[in-house]
Amino acid sequence: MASEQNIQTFRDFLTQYNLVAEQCFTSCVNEFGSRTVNAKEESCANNCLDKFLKMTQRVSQRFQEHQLLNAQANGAAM
Amino acid sequence: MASEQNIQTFRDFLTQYNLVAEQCFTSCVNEFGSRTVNAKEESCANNCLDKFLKMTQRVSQRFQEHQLLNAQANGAAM
Amino acid sequence: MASEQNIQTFRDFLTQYNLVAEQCFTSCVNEFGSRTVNAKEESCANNCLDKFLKMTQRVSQRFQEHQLLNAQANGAAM
Amino acid sequence: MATDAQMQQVAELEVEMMSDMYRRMTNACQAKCIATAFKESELTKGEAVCLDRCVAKYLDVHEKLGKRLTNMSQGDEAALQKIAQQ
Amino acid sequence: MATDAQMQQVAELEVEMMSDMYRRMTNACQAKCIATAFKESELTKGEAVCLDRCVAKYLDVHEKLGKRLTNMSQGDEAALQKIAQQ
Amino acid sequence: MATDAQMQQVAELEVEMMSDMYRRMTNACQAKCIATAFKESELTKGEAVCLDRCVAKYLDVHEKLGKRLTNMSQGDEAALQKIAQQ
Repeated sequence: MASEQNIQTFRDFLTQYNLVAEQCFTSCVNEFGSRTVNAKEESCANNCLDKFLKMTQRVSQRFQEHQLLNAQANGAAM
Repeated sequence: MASEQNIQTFRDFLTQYNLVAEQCFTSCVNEFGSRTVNAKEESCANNCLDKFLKMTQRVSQRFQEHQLLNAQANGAAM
Repeated sequence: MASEQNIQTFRDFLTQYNLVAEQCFTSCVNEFGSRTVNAKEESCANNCLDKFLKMTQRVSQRFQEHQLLNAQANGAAM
Repeated sequence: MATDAQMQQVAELEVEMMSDMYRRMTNACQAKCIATAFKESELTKGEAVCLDRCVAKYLDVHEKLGKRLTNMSQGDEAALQKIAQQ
Repeated sequence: MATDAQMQQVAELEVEMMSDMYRRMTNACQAKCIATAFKESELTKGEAVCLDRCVAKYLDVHEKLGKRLTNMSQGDEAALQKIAQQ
Repeated sequence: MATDAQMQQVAELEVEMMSDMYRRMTNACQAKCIATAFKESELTKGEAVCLDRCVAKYLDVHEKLGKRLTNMSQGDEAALQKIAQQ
């Protein structure tokens, strides 16, 4: 079933995609002498995407650990 | 009828208005020795608005061309 | 009653909180040699919060005065 | 003629847009006027005066561009009237 | 199978995301191509050409990263298909 | 007393605000820790350690300012309690 939950997950995924594409374009493409992306720009954009995913994963892990410690400190199974 | 569509079009128009006013203020007003906008600032803001409209129009044309080419490449009348 | 109005007021309050925390972190924390906030950073963040509240209050007063003058100029008790 | 429900939608939109403008103005004037070193918790005299003038100038620019935009974009104005009249 | 209501939700999401992408692209190309001195009201030749190329390159990067992301994130793609098939 | 519907609204608001905070934290720590040259696809050791500390410090500042804000803004806290009690 295309539940509200699934739609929201899909929306979050697409929003992240739009965000990372914008960031990687802004960081990697600075030359407008032609209309084609050159090899250096493409390599930069690929690295940017990979690094973004590793960054978000690491931030997520640290955040979850923090939440877990907080929940334990409160004596709750939150 | 004030349809959902009309309301959304009006909302988009007003949001663009707020955005361009913010951008043109930020680019053009840098002097706070008085509380009145001077001639140079006003001219800058007017140019900023005009250029913004020409920019969004040009970006929109290029985007539509791209969408059209994509649709043709897919053999669809999308 | 937890009316829509109350929920919206609470949402606005929490959004402002998230915003000011982000801004004060960004302005005040620039050293990542350890994982604890030092005294200088904490003092900066506290000042940042206090100043933010005074700024928003002042901007709000000036805005309300402007609205009032506009309403009077229009001969309406808006 | 506009029904009550339609009038209310337009009124809600106006509040929403006023609030969006206010948020942008606050951000812009903070960026223009407030030093980011945060050595003290009070607004300095200079910052306070700058904020006052910044609000006045922001609202002036916003209004001037609004008039210009309304004059230019007859199409959008027509859309506006179309909504308002029904 | 997906009901009509579900198909419409996915279609609306696509429009919403296209519009989000378009907004980001416009911002990015404005920042890359438009000088902020605003000495004239016309786009200069240089600005106009820069915008054309910027749109082409933005859409190309967006698409390339989309393909890469789809290949990588099997989980998310599965979620996507799960929605699309029902 | 708060009805179930009201309790759920408050719970949804908390999730929404947690998610807003998380998004801001990720942006802030990316800006503080990640070099934008993108010469390699791996996080460097320095970037990884910086992210860990950045998350810890962000959450600490967020919490400290939250306490300070709650103490100050009795009005808003009252509003909060008003919601929670009904």
